[in-house]
Amino acid sequence: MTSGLIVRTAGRLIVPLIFIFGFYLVAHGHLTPGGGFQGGAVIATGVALILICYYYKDSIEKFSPAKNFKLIEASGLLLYICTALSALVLGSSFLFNWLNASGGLFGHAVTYGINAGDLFTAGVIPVLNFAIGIEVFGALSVVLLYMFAGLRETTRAEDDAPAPVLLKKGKKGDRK
Amino acid sequence: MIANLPFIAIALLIGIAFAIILLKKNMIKMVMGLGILESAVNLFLITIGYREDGIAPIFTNAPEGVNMVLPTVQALTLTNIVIGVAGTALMISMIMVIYKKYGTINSDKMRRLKE
Amino acid sequence: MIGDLLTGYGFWNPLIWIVVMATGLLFAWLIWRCGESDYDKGTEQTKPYLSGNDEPPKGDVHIRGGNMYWGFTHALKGYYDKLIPLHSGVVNDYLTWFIIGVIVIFVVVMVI
Amino acid sequence: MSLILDNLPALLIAVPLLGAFLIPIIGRFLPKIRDAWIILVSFLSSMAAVLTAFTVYTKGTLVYVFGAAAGSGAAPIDSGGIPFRIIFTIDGFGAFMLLSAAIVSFAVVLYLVASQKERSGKSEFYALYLLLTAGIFGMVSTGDLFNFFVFLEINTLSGAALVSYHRKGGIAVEGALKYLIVNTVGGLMVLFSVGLLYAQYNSLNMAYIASQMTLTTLNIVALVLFITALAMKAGAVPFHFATPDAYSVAPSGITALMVVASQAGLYGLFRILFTVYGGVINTVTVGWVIIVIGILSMVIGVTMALPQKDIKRLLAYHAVSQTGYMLLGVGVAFAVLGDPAATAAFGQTAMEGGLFHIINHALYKGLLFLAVGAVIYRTGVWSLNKLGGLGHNMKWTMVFFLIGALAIAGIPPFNGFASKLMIYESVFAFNPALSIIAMVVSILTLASFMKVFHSVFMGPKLPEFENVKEVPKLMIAGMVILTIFVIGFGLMPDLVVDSIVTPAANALLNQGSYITAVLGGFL
Repeated sequence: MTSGLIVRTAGRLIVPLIFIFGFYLVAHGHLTPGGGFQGGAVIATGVALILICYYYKDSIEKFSPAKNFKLIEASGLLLYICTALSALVLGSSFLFNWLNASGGLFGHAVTYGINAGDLFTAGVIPVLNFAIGIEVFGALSVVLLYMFAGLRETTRAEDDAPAPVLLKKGKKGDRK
Repeated sequence: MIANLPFIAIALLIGIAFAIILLKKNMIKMVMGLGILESAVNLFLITIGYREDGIAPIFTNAPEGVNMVLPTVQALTLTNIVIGVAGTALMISMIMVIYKKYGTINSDKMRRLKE
Repeated sequence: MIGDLLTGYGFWNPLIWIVVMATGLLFAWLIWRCGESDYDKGTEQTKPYLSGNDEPPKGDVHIRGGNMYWGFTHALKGYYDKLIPLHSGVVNDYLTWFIIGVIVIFVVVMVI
Repeated sequence: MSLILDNLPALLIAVPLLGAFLIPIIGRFLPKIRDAWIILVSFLSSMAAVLTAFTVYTKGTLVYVFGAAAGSGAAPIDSGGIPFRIIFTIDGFGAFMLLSAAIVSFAVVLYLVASQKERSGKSEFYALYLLLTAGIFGMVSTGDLFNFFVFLEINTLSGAALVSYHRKGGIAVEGALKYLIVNTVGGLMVLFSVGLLYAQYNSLNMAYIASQMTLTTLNIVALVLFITALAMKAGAVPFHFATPDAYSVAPSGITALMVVASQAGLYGLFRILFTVYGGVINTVTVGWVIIVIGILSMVIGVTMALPQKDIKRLLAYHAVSQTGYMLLGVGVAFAVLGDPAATAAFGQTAMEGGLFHIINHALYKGLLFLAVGAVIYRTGVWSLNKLGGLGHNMKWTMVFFLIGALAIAGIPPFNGFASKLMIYESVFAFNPALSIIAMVVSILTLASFMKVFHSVFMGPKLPEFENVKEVPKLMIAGMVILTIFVIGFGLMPDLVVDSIVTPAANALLNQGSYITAVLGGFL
């Protein structure tokens, strides 16, 4: 895999923006198009960009090894299922939206008609969105890390070396 | 006729997908064919939920008296996309292992299990 | 009666079956006991008689799984020669059978 | 306590999922208690399934609405009587399948904990195992077509991932990949037919669709796709090709559960046929289609099994062959569904025989796979040409294998005989030729198991297996659980049929009761 100076510099600029955009998609999932899966996938593309820019080996040394992403994935899933089970404790059925219009966190009442939307509405749905976002981010990152682990990579020294002068000799399609 | 256009596209996509899956021996191309098949099914689901002049189905945000497209099929499509991602990732990883062990991704040569 | 499983024609009762089998085995054992006991361990009579040849080592006389039923498969050679190549191990073929199945069943259900 | 009893259908899914998601965390920080945690979670989810089944058998069909406020019905009044939430509907048939899945999944966990002790990647392995259990439980208890598809995909994906474990040289991955590709196409076809039904009836609920069902060409297309895709999941000829490939390379305990997983596909097939399409379709034609698939599965499965040399592949072809018996019994019942006199005379018995065979097959085929897995665990040899004389060293495994082999061949007094007898006698009244084919297949089954038993356990002690020992106690415990059920079901077939099989058959034959249970007074 080759990734030159341009990719690395651009990646350094873009990665934080990708993370913020992914977080935005997750947080506004109940108001605008988007949601947990989409936001999590966007965040995972940021991880993919890091892997491309900074090489697999450097990334897992300086960034985080794959087993931490497994924990992130598991914690997202646990948050989901615990939120779903919490409704049982309150005497309703599985996944019941008990936070909705309760006045607490995400519990504002919804205004009808054309409006800009209120972030703190919709009850447990944003919580579930965050859970899915965390899960998808972790899971896709694990997938990427394991797939990158199977690739043969060039080193930084090889990538930064000046491009070899193309000698037109013995190449396919060359006149002889 | 114009309303049937999506269905013609779906039929074409399913035909192309099955042609790829049945005829291509390259496993990566087969996975691509499965992706096309999945997209065809997704397109079908979205199309049956379409309503003339419909707007996005955000109930609390909608003005009075307009059509909305069906939200259920969109939820189905999203779920199917998620499942498709998981399945494709698993298949690609397995093909990577096959390539490592067998040295080929040709389905004709990937037949140590037979008879 | 307890244990009667009605099958439409009659019934099946495993408890009666076990009692009958146990009685049969008991009788068999009694008859076997009446036999003459002239078996002596460690003498020549315990050795298998193989036309006067020496007995081969124990491991060699075990009939391996691949050798069993060769007569059956040989008799049905025409059938197996057609059947086994169908299980080709190629995924494309598996899916072709799926499509063929869909078409055949659809035609059958639509036409009849 | 009432918290648990009121929410049993939700716990059926929530307990294995919660357990599965905690495993990576436990495996990371407390690897010592991981095995105990697996056994605990599997036991709890099996208990939830057994409790659910018990509730269904005592109190009637369970309807559970996800995400609803306490006390609201399945079909709210403000939606015009259309159920729009995800609804779990567990009737007699679902409870029956839950029982079989619960028994096998718990027995297999005990076995796996011992047999996987020295393997790597255990956290993910067990997490996938519990996901597969959750997928099976979900498939057999859901009343929503799309939800059924989701659980089908969970089942396929986790099953394929589990198959790809452990066999060296990429061969396991090859089997898993074939299984995954084939079943992904099947799953997409299921989703396509779900879309076809949704486009016409604007609902995903099986009971609502069944109450509105008319016979259109689109519905026939959907039915054909359902039949083929789910028959592919169940491993029936001519869609069976990937099944032996996957079963023969999977870890043995997993194969035992995969049998149940494929039977969940069979559940879907019967549910679609009887409950959704039962009232409108030409049952004679479709019934004969099912019968022909069943006969083909039986004959081709067993004839392919006879010359096999790989011991697990042989068993896998027998799984195909035994699936044919279930399809035959239930297909006969479906063919005479429109004729109440014939149903009373032999259709009901054929149905009960076919359904009874499902749980019997799950038990004895599970037992056989576990016993063969024990042999492979100790010897590391798959080929029947190299095995021999193991009866001297592995006496318990030999006994369990013998019990399983006699049960699958239909020798009394084991459970296989009872269900096969019901199928033979009722199918004989329908068409004698079919019954004779079934008996011949049973004889060939016995023949091929004589081959396995002789070439693995009989014969003199071979020098290369001099030091083979009996397997660990936990693996024996897993086999003992299944053996108890195999013998128990064989000795008390009337009790089993009356208490769990007949309610299942009645639930399928009586389409109206399923619809009424969900829709209530709106019909």
